[in-house]
Amino acid sequence: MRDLQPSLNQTQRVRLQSALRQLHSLPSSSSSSPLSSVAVADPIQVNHDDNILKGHGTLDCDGEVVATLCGVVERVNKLVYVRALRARYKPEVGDIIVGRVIEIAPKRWRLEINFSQVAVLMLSSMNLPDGIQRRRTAVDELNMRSIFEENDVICAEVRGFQHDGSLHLQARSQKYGKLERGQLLTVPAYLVKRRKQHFHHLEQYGVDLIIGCNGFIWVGEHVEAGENVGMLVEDQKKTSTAEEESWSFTPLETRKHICRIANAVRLLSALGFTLTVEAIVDTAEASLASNIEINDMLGAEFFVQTAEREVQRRASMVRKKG
Amino acid sequence: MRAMGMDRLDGRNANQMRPLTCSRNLLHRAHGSARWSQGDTIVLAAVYGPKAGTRKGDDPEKASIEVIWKPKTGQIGKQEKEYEMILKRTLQSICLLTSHPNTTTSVIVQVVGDDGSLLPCAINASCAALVDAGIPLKHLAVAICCGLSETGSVILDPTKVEEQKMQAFMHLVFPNSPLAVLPEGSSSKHDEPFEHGIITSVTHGAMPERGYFNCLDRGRAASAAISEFLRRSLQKDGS
Amino acid sequence: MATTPMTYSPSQGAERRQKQQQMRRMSQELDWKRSDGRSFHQCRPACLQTGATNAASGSAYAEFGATKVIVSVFGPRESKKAMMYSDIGRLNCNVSFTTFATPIRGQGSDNKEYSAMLHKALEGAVILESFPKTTVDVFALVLESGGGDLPVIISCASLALADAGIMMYDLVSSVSVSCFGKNIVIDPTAEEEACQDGSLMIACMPARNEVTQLTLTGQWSTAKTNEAMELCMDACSKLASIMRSCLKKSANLSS
Amino acid sequence: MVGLSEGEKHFIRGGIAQDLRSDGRKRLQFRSISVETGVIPQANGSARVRLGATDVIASIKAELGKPSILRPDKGKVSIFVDCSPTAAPMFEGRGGEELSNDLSVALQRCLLGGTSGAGAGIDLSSLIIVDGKVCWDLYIDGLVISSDGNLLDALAAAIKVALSNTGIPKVSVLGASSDEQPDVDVSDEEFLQFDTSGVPVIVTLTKVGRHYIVDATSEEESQMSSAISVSVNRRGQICGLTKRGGAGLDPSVVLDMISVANSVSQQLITVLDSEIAAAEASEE
Amino acid sequence: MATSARGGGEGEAAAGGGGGGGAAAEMEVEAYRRLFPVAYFERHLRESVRLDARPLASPRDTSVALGLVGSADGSALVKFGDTTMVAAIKLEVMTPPAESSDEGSVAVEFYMPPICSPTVRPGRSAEVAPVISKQLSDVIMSSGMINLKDLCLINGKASWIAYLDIYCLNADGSLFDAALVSTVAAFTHLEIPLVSVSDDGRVVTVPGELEGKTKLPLVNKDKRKLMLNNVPFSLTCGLHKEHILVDPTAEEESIIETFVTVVLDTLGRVVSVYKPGGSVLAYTSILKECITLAKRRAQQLRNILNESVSAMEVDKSS
Amino acid sequence: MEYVNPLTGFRIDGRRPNELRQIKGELGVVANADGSALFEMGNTRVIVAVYGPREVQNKSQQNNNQALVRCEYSMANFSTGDRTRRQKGDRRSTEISLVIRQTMEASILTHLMPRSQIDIFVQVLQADGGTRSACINAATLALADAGIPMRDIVTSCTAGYLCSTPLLDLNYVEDSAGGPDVTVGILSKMDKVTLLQMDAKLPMDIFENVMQLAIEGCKAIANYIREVLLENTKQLESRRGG
Repeated sequence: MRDLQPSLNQTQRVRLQSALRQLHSLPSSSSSSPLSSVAVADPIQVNHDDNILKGHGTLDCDGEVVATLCGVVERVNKLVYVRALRARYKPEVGDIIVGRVIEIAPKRWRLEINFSQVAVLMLSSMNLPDGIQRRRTAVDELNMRSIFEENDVICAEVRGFQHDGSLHLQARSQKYGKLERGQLLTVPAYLVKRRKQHFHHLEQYGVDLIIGCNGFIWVGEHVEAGENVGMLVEDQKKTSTAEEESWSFTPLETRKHICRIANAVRLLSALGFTLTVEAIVDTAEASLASNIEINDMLGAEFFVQTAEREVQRRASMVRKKG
Repeated sequence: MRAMGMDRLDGRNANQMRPLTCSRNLLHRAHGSARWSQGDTIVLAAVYGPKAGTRKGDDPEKASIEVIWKPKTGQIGKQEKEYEMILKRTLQSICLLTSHPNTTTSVIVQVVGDDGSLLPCAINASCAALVDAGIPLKHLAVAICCGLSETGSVILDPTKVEEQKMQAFMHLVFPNSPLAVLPEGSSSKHDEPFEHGIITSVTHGAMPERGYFNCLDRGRAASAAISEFLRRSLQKDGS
Repeated sequence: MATTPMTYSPSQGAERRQKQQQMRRMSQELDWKRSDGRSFHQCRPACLQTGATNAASGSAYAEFGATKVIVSVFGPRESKKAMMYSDIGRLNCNVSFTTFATPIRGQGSDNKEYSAMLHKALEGAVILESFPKTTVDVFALVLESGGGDLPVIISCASLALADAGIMMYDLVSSVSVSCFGKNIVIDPTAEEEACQDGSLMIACMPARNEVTQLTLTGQWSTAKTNEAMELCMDACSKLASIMRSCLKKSANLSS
Repeated sequence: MVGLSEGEKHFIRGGIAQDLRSDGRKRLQFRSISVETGVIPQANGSARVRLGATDVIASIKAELGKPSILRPDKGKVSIFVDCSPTAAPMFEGRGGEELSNDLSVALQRCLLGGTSGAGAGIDLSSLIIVDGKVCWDLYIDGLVISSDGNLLDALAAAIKVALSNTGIPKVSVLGASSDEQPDVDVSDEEFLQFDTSGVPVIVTLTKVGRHYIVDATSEEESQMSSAISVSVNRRGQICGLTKRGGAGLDPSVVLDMISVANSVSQQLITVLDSEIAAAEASEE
Repeated sequence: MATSARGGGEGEAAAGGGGGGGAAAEMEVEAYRRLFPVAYFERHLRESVRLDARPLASPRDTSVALGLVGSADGSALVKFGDTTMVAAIKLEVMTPPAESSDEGSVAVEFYMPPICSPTVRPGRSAEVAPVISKQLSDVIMSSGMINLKDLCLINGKASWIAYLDIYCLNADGSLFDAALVSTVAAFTHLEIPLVSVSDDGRVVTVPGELEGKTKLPLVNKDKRKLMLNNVPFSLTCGLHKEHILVDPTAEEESIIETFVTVVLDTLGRVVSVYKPGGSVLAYTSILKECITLAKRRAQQLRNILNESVSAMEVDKSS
Repeated sequence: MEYVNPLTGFRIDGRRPNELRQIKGELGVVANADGSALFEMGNTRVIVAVYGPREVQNKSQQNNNQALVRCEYSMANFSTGDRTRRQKGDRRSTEISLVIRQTMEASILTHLMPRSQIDIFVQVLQADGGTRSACINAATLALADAGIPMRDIVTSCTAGYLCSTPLLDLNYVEDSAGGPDVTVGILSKMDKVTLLQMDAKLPMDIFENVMQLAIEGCKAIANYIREVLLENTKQLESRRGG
């Protein structure tokens, strides 16, 4: 998300520079060291006698292994590959993703998930509202739009590639489904690390935070899994007068939290820091602590502060290690 | 202009046409093609199709014909658009449109040389090209240009220079084959033979009524000769 | 032929310029006579008539002073361009001028700006839900441009829509004013527009007291804006009643 | 353009109703605005303005021309806007044309004043060199590099900044012959600065539900029922107004919006002034 | 084609606008008319009556109104039944080409704006429009209706070019005939402005009030009206089977395939016999018949035109 | 006119014959594009935005074995010295679009992204000679920024021949001098030429020199571009942290 470039004053610029320099100098905890970064067409050192496997982002150019991407060289015993940074999402089976419905086709929804193609969610690989397992009838097919319609934001799991090369999703669980009453943020996929847990219910705020592996992040009002909000908003569509609508609005307190979390995400992604639930909550808390207005979180000062805080955090981690 | 019967600038007499040539199947891409020349007026016609589908607005029950007119130089203007329209309507009237419903046949007309009587030349060329492409026709059509002088005398197949001198000139198209089945519409109530009917008439310049009908008769007479030539050249290539 | 090299209209230039400067000077004074003898707050007589062209599903002809406009409405008919799923219809507007509409012979091409403005003025009034997945085409032709063209086009178009039986929340009537120094002059003529200090145009649905389109150019104090808007709103509702009676008349004739 | 689910729409509407927008702004709060001048050295004046992810460039070019017969004592100004496909794939080919036209028209209406030239942001008579013979033609070009809503305001701001950064070459008339075109000498070291104090800014109020907001993002714009763009100059006079969106507005609401726009505009002008100063400082 | 293009989406609209009658029987007739246009049409012909209840040989009622476009130098509105044409002439000054230094010229353009028919969409014009433009200018020229020398102002220096623009406001058949009448009418109404030459050599108009006062030499004091000699009028006949139908409507044009357009001038000369193809062959007898019909029509049109002229003069005087 | 000073051997803008103009590359200048870059060669300044790889918009163009690469080149009205309001899609821009597309396609590993589409949108802000080269260089940066796999770094540069001297990287004045100018695009590592354009006559031997000069230019640019990319990668990685 590069839409956030606060205009820094002189001192702030200097502070930011130094902070970033320190980050640069800190030995990164992960296996990769900045030295192993490559640009397109850079050679990758391998000793050919132990027959290595050339993985993603590499290419054999007359006997020499070269990178086809800008990224970091990773070696897993025999496998050598380039881990891309800024790029579209690379799906892996079992990934939790957040996506947006762009089209309703026969027996399937087609979703934008920041991949090189749209992903497919079959009606059959989706729990019906009534939650009963049964064969899908023609009626179900006609009512697909009542489950998800165009532009709906939904959360699902990567099921895998089909023989025809298309990417399929599944949502056979209560925790998957339509997301409402919140906002969707998009960040570069490389800032999201695959983890055990991608759904986070932040009790203290009553906020749901879903960090999709594809870089789509959902921040919204908390809903109990399986409790069907779908209908709730369906009603709103019908509600005529603004008054009636306003009853169902997210309560201001929760909204404040949602926006704070959201801005934390915006900020971190603008700084290019990894988006873990901890980092996000920290940032939000920090802003509260040094009581900063929600909107000012995107301002220059807090921008720099966050950078500096990150330095300390990592420094301390290194100390723990060593 | 001297009295009729006298020689014309190029030594022809009033009733004489310029030498006709017709060659077919010159283009290999096209399904049918023909080159028709009357003196220095030369037209090359190519036929593509029938291809599936008709343009929006045309009747899908019938085959539709589209004509594209390529002038010798420059881009197409109103004159060319008019030629296209006349040509299209004329060819539609001789084709069996019902035999290939919902198809489009395109006729591309390339003007190679223009020394008067251009439209008739183009019509003859396209007609030959249609035959060459094996498009089913009700009957052939032959076109001729007649000029009417101030004195009322009629000359055939005028050159460009002559066209300008004329009080009026007209392009006429006649059906050629008495063997053809009578299409509906030309019912026998008329005491004239089928090939006397006019398919197309386009006139330029004001003239007395009498003059017009003179031209009709003379043109009709001459058309027999042309259709004879046309049939011969078609048979020749056919065998 | 149409593009014959270097032709010019003799009535161009100097003489018209003088007229304008004259007009300009006059308009600077507090009190001056309008060329057609109207008072500042008096509109031109409006002549409206529906069913001008029977080829269309609905049409109307409007004549305000020298300004003559004809509008036909086609449809609802299948949309030309395929749209993605939507349960509402499309409103498509096109405004064009005749070559002889303006004092200096024009190209007679269609006017993108006016087309867009017309669309904006009408879309709020037409019930798009009433013809899902189809298109209603509103085509306007300005036969003669005598000032206040756009307002006339808008009013005429909504009349044509009504004539075509397209569902609307209300008729849209539109009026514009020019300002000269201190004065506000309603429903200006072409030469008045040519030297106005500013203009304000309102298109509204009088019965609902809603402004569907509003444009303003030149320099206006807030107070003056209020005055001008009131003036327009008032004139709009008057115009709307004329339009209503016109529709009633045609309805009676047909039955 | 932006597809939003019912849930998101509802969330946005709610935020506006509760005066807490998705990015934490209040209704009448602008995004942080950043200004850069002289981005197009080849032009007489230029500026780049960023509002969040909205990013536009304005350039001013002055060329010698002939005044129109009807206005011999004034120069000519024309405004064109282009939407670069870099901003969004939908602007590819002719895709951006409609929007570009709308923006151009709106800007012309808001900056060029009435037909008599009254209330124009730029004093046209300052562009005249020889009455009826030679004048400056000012070409104002806007280019949308990246778009996230509120393009009109951003463009107007960019133009205002660009104008303040514009230098018009000094011109001396040589052949002062009455009838035919006089020949002039365009100096290439001496430049005249513009008086840009009168150039208005545009404030667009986007109405969502019962309330209206300034500087809407494209997501918020997708929720608009209607919007009013008012151009206001330093003296708080209205110099132009356009309405977008179909929904009708009660006249009283319109007047209310105008007065709000008026007050907001004064803040915007001060912000711009400081930004201009800063930008020029950094340029030197 | 007009009718065929209706139907479909417009069905309900037509039904709604069905004169409010809405009787079931009427609906059935409407449906039959849409589904089997030819049969419906020929059923009528057998009774030798036409879809609009006209006898075969009688044209629609025709009206001519002069001078309704103020911004033009000459203009006219012509109606053939529902077919409506507006023709307007604007005079501009040009330097005549060397080869015809003492002549002016006429530029004819025929427009079919989208309002005139459901088949025309904005952007691309109907393909018949340029053809009709061509036919019109051909007829105007070959009839010698206008003596181009009358359009000369100053030999070799300046002459008039008459921009004749004809707009079809409602296309319901026989467009060429209507367009031609509107052309003639517009020229009859044409008033050449009084002009003089300014010192920079440009030709400028002298406003009425200034006449006499101005010191500049008046160029065309005596040439203010255009003399029209042998005016052409036309009639289009549709040939269907053995029937001849004059002045066909759009609906008829969509069914009939063969048309003959005859143009005659005041001297009874044939200016044009125009038959572009068509399945029905035109025998001499048929052509003769068409010409006779055309003569009758020409006379009729001449009278209508004269009435309109006198009508206009009446308004003027009153 | 003298484009090279016979005494000093310097060019009008004070460069040596074999000297490039000041070049500058910057990544991520367009907010919502997948990849974007700004590239400057002297006063020539272009922005490129890359969208995709994404779902093919027009199904009929979809290719099941490789990605569909599209390119649109547009010039800002103010980009040229004398302001001209040009229509989109005129012959020149269509031609350049095609050149850029083909040159980039030569390097993109399209077979890795079947059934997808990559859009390269080129926006010229200032044209002062060598626009196509600048566009190609910018496109390379933008594609890399979008993380689109490429065989190699594609760079381009022009060279001309004026006053019997081969000149590297012509600016507008030199370009419009009417002399021959050679535009070369190379795959820097593989040392292959992917683009070679010249519209003029040149003796073979001189042509070789000029072309060689251009290639040298390309290589210099390639090194610079590589640095920009590597620096950016390191930044991203170190910021991202463990």
